Amino acid sequence: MMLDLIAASLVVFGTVFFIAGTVGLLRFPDIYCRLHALTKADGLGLALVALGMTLKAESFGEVFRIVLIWFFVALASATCGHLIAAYARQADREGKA
Amino acid sequence: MTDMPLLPLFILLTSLLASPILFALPERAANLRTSINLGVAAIKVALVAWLGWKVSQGVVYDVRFTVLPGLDFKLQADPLALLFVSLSAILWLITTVYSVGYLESGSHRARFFGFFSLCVAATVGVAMAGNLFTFLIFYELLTLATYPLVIHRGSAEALRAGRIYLIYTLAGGLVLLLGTLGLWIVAGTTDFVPGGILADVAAEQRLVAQMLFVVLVGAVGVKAALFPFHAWLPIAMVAPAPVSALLHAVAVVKAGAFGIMRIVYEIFGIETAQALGMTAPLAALAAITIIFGSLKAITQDDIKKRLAYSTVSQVSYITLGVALASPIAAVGALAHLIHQGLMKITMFMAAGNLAEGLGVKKVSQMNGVGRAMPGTMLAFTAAALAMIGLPPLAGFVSKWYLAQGGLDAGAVWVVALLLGSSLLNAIYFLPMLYRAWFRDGTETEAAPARQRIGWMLAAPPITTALMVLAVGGFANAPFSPLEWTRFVVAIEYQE
Amino acid sequence: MTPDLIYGLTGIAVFAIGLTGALCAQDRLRRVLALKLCSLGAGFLLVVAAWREPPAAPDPVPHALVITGIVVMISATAVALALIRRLQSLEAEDDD
Amino acid sequence: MTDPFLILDLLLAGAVIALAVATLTVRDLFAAIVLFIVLGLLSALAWVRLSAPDVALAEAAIGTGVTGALLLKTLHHLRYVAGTLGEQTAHGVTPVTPVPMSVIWANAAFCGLITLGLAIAFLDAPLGGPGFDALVADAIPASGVDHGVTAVLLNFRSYDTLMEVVVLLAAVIAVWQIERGLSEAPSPDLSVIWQGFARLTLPAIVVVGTYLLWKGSEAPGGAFQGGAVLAAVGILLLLSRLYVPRPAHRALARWGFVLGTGVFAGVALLVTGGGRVTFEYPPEHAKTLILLIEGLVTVSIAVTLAALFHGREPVAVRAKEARHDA
Amino acid sequence: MTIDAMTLTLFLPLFGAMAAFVFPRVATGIGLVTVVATCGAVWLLALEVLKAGAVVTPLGGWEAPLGIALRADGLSLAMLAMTSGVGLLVSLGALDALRDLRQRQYFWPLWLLLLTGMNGVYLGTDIFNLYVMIEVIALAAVGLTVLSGTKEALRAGLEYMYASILGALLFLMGVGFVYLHLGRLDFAGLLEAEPSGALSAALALMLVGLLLKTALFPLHFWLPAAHANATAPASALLSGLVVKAALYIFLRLTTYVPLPDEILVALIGALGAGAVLWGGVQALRAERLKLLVAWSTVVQIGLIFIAFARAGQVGLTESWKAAALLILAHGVAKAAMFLAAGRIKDEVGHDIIRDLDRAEVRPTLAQFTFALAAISIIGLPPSLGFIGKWSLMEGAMAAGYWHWVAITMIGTLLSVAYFSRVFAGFLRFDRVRGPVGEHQGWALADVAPLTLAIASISLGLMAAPILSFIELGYALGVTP
Repeated sequence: MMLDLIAASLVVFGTVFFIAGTVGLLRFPDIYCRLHALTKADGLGLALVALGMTLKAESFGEVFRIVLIWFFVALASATCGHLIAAYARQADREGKA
Repeated sequence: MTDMPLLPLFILLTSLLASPILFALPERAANLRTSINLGVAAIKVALVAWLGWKVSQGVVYDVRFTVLPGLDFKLQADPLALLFVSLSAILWLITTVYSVGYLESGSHRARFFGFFSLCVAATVGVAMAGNLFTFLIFYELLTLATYPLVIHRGSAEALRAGRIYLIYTLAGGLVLLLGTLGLWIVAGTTDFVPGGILADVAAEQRLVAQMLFVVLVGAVGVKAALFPFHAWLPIAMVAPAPVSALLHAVAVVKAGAFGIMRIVYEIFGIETAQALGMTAPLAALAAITIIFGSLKAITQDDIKKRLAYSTVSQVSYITLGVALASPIAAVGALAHLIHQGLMKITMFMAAGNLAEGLGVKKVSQMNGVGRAMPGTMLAFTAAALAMIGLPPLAGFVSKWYLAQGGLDAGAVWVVALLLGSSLLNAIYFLPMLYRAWFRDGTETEAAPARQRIGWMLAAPPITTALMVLAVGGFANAPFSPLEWTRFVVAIEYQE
Repeated sequence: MTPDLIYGLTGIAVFAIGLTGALCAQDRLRRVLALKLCSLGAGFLLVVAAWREPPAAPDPVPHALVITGIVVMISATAVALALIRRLQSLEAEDDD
Repeated sequence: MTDPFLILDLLLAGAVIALAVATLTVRDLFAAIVLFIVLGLLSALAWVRLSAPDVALAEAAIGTGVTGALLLKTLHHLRYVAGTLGEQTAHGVTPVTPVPMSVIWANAAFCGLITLGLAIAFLDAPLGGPGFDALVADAIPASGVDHGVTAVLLNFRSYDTLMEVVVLLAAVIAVWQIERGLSEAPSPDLSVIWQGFARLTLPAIVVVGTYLLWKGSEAPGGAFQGGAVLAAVGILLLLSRLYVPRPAHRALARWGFVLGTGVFAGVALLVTGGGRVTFEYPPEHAKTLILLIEGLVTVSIAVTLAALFHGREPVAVRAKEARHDA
Repeated sequence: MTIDAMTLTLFLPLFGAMAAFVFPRVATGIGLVTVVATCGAVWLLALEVLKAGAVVTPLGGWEAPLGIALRADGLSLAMLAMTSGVGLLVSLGALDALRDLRQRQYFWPLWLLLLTGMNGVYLGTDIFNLYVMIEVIALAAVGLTVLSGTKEALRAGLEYMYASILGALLFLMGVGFVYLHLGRLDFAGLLEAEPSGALSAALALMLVGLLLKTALFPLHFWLPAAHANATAPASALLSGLVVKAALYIFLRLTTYVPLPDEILVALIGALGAGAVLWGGVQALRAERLKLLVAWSTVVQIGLIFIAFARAGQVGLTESWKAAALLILAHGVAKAAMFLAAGRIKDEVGHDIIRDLDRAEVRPTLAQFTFALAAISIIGLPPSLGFIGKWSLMEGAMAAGYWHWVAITMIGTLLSVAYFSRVFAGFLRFDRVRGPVGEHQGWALADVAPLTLAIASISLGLMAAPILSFIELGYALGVTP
C-alpha cells in the first residue's frame, strides 16, 4: 500500500516534469533554451516515472528492462541534444558570416 | 472426287507466300525478282486452269476451318469464283510483265512487287471466299495491300491520295464488318448459297433485312465506286500505271462489284432482294453512277483521270445488270466484269506507255501520238472502240445482253440509258483517238521527251487488246467468258 | 463504444486524409507522406478488424497482413524517395 | 464511461487524426516528417491497445523508424541540392504556390465524403465478426511455432511472406538502378559524441534485434521487427561513418540481399515430395526450418533496409563519369 | 523433391532474378535461360490444365481460406502463356536494344521479378496475395520505366510510382473491408458473399485501385509518359504485359462478384468510351511515335473496359471472353509495336513523327512490323484484335447496345487516322535528299518484334482453340 503510494507519487512527479518540459519547448524564446527545457526536464521526468515503475515491477527481470530503457533513452536524448545544439550553433555562425 | 482438295488454298498461297520473299529480295536482285514474279504468276495461271478444268468436271472444292464457334474461314471454287479468279490470274501475269518493264529504273521495287503479290492474293481470296466473313477478311487485306501501292511514289500528293483512299475503303470495310455481324446475328450463318440465306428473315423482319441490304451493298459499293462513294478512285490515280491498270481496273473496283453480286445473289437471293424492293433503287443508283461518271470523264484533261471516271461509269454496268434481276441482264453483268477488265487494263497500260515513252499525260498533249507509238495506240483504240460498244467488240456483247435484260425485266429505260451512255463514251473517247491519229504531233511539247519503250511495256497492252477482240469475236465459243457466264447465271438463278 | 469502433473510424479518416493529400499535394515529398498516411489508415482498418472483445485473443491473420503491408510500403517508399532524389539532382544540374 | 481506457482511446484517436492533418498542412517539410514520425509512434501505441503488439513493433521499427530515417535523408539531399540547407522550406523540389481557400475547402469536402462513405460501410460490417480465429487455433499445433502471427507469416501464409521479401529485393534493385552514378549530398559532420553514442548502443541494439527474432516463435516479435532493429545498426554505422561502403563490398551486399529470399524459396522447394507440396514443412522439422528461414530473412531484411537507407550502389564513380551519367 | 509445374512457373523466374542480380556479368545468359525455362514450365502446366480443366495447389498444405492456394485454369494459363511467350520475344529483342552494360545488368533481374509477379497474379486466388503481387510488379515495373535514366523517364516513373502505390493502397483498403465482411480473403469466399455495404465499399475501393493501375480514363494520366519514355523493351513489357495483370484481376473480381449496379456498369462503359475517344484524339496529336503508341494503349484499355461493362449485364455473361481475347491480342501486338518503334528510333535516330519522312535510313522491316502490329490493334481481319472486336461487337449488337457498337467503330476509325500519320512518315520520300535504301537498317533484332507481329495476326485464325482453351475450368458461379 505504502509502496503503491510512493510509486504513484513518483510517476505523478515525473509527469509534472514532462509537462514543464513541454511548456518550455513551446514557450522558450530560442533553440538553446528549448533544448535546455526539453533535455533536462524530460530526462528527470523519465527517471522519476521509471523509478516509480520499478517499484511496481513483478520481477527482477522487469526492473532490469526498465532501467535499460531509461539508460538508453537518457543516452539518446543527451546525444540528440548535443547534436541539435551543435547544428544550431553552426547554422548561427554561418548566418552571421 | 478430287485428288487435291486444297487446290483453292494453293492458288491463294502462291502469291501470298511469294510476297514475303519478294520483300526480302535486295533491290539490285532484279533478275531473280523478275523470275520469281513471272514464275509464280505462271504457276498460278496453271493452277487456275487446272481448277477450272476440275470445276467444269463437277468437282466441288470446299476448304474450311473454324475461326470462332460456328464461324468458318471458308474457300470455295464455284463457277462465279472461278470467273473472277481466272481474270485476276491471267491479268496478273500480263501486268507483272508490264510492271517489270515499267519499274525497270524505279526505286522501291522490292516493296512494290511484295505488295503487288499480296494484292493478287487478296483478290483471289475475295473471289474464292465461301462466306461473307472470309470475304471480309480478304476485302480488308485488299485495302491494306493496295495502300502502299497507291502511295508508291512517296510524294505529298500521293500520300494525300492514299489517305483519302484509306479513309474511304476502311470506312467501307468497317460498315461491311457491321453488316456481316448483323447478318451473322440474324441469320446465324454468313455462307454464300445460291438463292440466298435470308428468305426467312426477309419474310419475318422486313425492315431488318432492308437495312442489312443497304448496309452491305453500301459497304461494298465504296470499292465498286458507286455514286456517291466514287471520289477515291480518280484521286488514287496518282499511283504508278501498273497499279492503276490492274488494281483500279480489275482488283479493287471489281472486288466491290463482285461483292455486290455475292451479296445480292447468294446472301439475299435475287428473288428476296426483289421482294424487299431493294433492286429498283440499286438499279437507279447504278444508272446515276453510269451517267455521272461519263459526264465527269468528259471534263477531265488528265488521261488517267478520264479513264478513272470511265471506270466509275463502266463498273456500274455490272451493278445495273445485277439489279435488273433478269437472267439475261445478269449474263451481261458478268460478261462485263471480264470484258471491262480487259478493256480498261489495256487502256491504262497504254496510258502508262504514253507517259513513259512520250511524257504525255494529258488529253490535250495527245496530238499525233498514234504515229509515235503505233502499237500502243492501236491497242488503245481497240479497247476504246470496244468500250463505246462497237460491234462485235467485247463491250458490245455485254451491252447487248444488258439491254436485252432490261427489256426482259420490263425496264425499257435501260436501253435508253445504254444508248446515252455509249454516246457519252464516244464523246470522251473519240476525241482522244482523233488527236492520236489525225492531228499532227510535231506541234506538241511532248516530242523531245520521246524515248523508246521496251517490249515489256509494249507487248502487254497489245496482248490484252487482242483478248478484247477475241472475247467479243468468239463470244459464243466454248469456255469463252460469255459461255461461262451463262453457266454461272444458270446456277444463281437456279434454273 | 468500443476501441475497435473508435480506431476503425480513425483509420478511415486517416486514409481519407492521405487520399486527399495524395491527390492534391504539390510537393513530391509531401505526396509520399500522404501515401504513407493511406497505408497507415489501411493498417488501422485491418488491426481493428482483427480485434476481438477481451479476453478473446485477436485474429493473428490480419496482423500478419499488416506487417506484410508495412514492409511492402517501406519498399515502395524507398523507391519513390530514390526517384525523388535522383530527379532533383538532374533538375538542379539543368538549372546550372 | 464504463472503461477509463476509452478516454485514452479517444485522446489517441484525436491526436492521430490531428497529426495526420498537420503532417500534410504544416509548412516546414522537416516538421511534417517529424510529425509523421510522432503519428507513427502514436499509431503503434493505438495498435498495442488493440492487442496487436507485433504490428505495433513493426510499425514503430519499420513504418516509422526506418521510414523516418529515409525521409529525413531524402529531405537533406533535396535541401543540399537546392542550396537551402538549414532553412525551413515547404518544398523539397518545386516552389509551392499558395493554395487558395476554395481549394482547401474542396479538399476537405472530398476527404469528408470519402470518410463518410467508408464509415457507413464500416458501421455496416459486423465488428469482431468472422475471421480466421478458429482455423488458426486448430492449425497452430502443427505449425511448429506457438505464436499466432509468426505461424501465419512463416507457415500458413508463408507464400505472402516470401513475396514480401521479394518486394524488398525488388526495391533495393530498383533503388540501385535509379541512383547509379548519383552524386551524394555529404552527410552532416557528426561529432565525437555521436560516434561514442553509436559505439555504446550498437551492441545493445544487436542484442535487442536478435532477441526479437528469437522471441518471435512464442511471443510478439520476429524476423521483420528484428530485421528492422538490426537495420538500425546499419543506419547508425553509416551515419557515424564507422562503416563506409566500398565497391568491393558490392558482391557481398548482393548476396546479402538475396540470402533470405533464396533460402526461403529454396526451403519451400526442398521440402516438397512424398505428397508434400511447396512450403509444406514436415511437422517434425517445422520449427527448425522456420527458425532457419527467419534467421536468414532477418539478416537480409537488415542488410536491405540499411542499403535502402544508403541509397546508391557503392561504386567507384569518377567525377567526370558521374557528370556524364547524370 | 518433386516440384509441380505451377510452383515452377513462379519460382523459376524468382531464382533467375536472384541469380541475375548476384552475377551481373552473366545476367543476360541467366535471364534468357530463365525465360525459356519459364516458357517450358508454362507448357507443362498447360498440359496439366488440358487434362484436368483446372489445377489447384494449396501452398504449405494449408487449404484456403487459411492458406493460399494456387490455381490454374484456361484463362490464367492463356495469360501465363502470353506473358512468357511475349516475354521471351521481348527478351530476345532486349539483347540488341540494351547496349549499355549497366542497363542490361539491371534489366534482367527487374524483368524476371516482374515475370514472377505477373505469374503470381495469374495463379493467385487470394486477394491479399494479389495485393503483394501487384506491388512486386509495380516496383519492378517502375525500375524498368526509369532504366534509360533520362529526366523525362524519371519524372514519368515517379508519377507511375505514385499511381501504383495509391492504386495498391486502395486495393489494400478494399481487402480490409472484405475481411471485415467475410472474415476470409479467397476467391471462393467472395463467390459466396452476401451483398452488403461493406462488400460494396470493398469492391469500389479495389476496382478503383485497379482502374488506377490499368490506367482507365481518366485515371490514365501516368501512362503515356511512362510508356513513352522507357527504353523499348521496357515499354513493350509495360504496355504489353504489365497493365494486363490489373486487368486480369479486374476480370476475375467482376466475374466472381458481379457488378451490383446497372449505373456502375454504365459508368465503367462510359469511362471506356471516354478512353477510346480521348486517347484517340491525343494519339492524333502526339508528336512522338512512342507517345502515340502509348496513347493507343489508353484507347485499347478503354475498349477492353467496354467489353467488361457488358460482362456485367444480364444475358451477356459470355462477353468476358471478348475482353480476354482483346487482352491477349493487345498484349502481343503492343509488345511488337513498341519493340518495332524502338528499332525505328534506333535506326532513324529520333522518333518525331513529323520528321520520320526526312530520314535517309528507312528500317523497312521494323516499319513493316509496326504496320502489322497496327493491323491487329486497329482490329482489321484476320488478326486476333479483329476477332476480339468482332466478339465485342457481336455481343453488343445482339443485345441491342448500339452505343457500344458506335463507340467501337469510332475508335477503329480514330486508330486508322492516327496510325496513318505514322505510315505516311514511313512511306513519304519527297522530303529526303539522296537515295533511300529499302534494305538498310535491317537487323537480326527485327526478328523478335516481327515474330510477335506475325503472331498477333495469325493468332486470329486460331481464335477457336484459344476460346475453347480459356473456357477450361472457368465456369461462372463455380467455386474456383
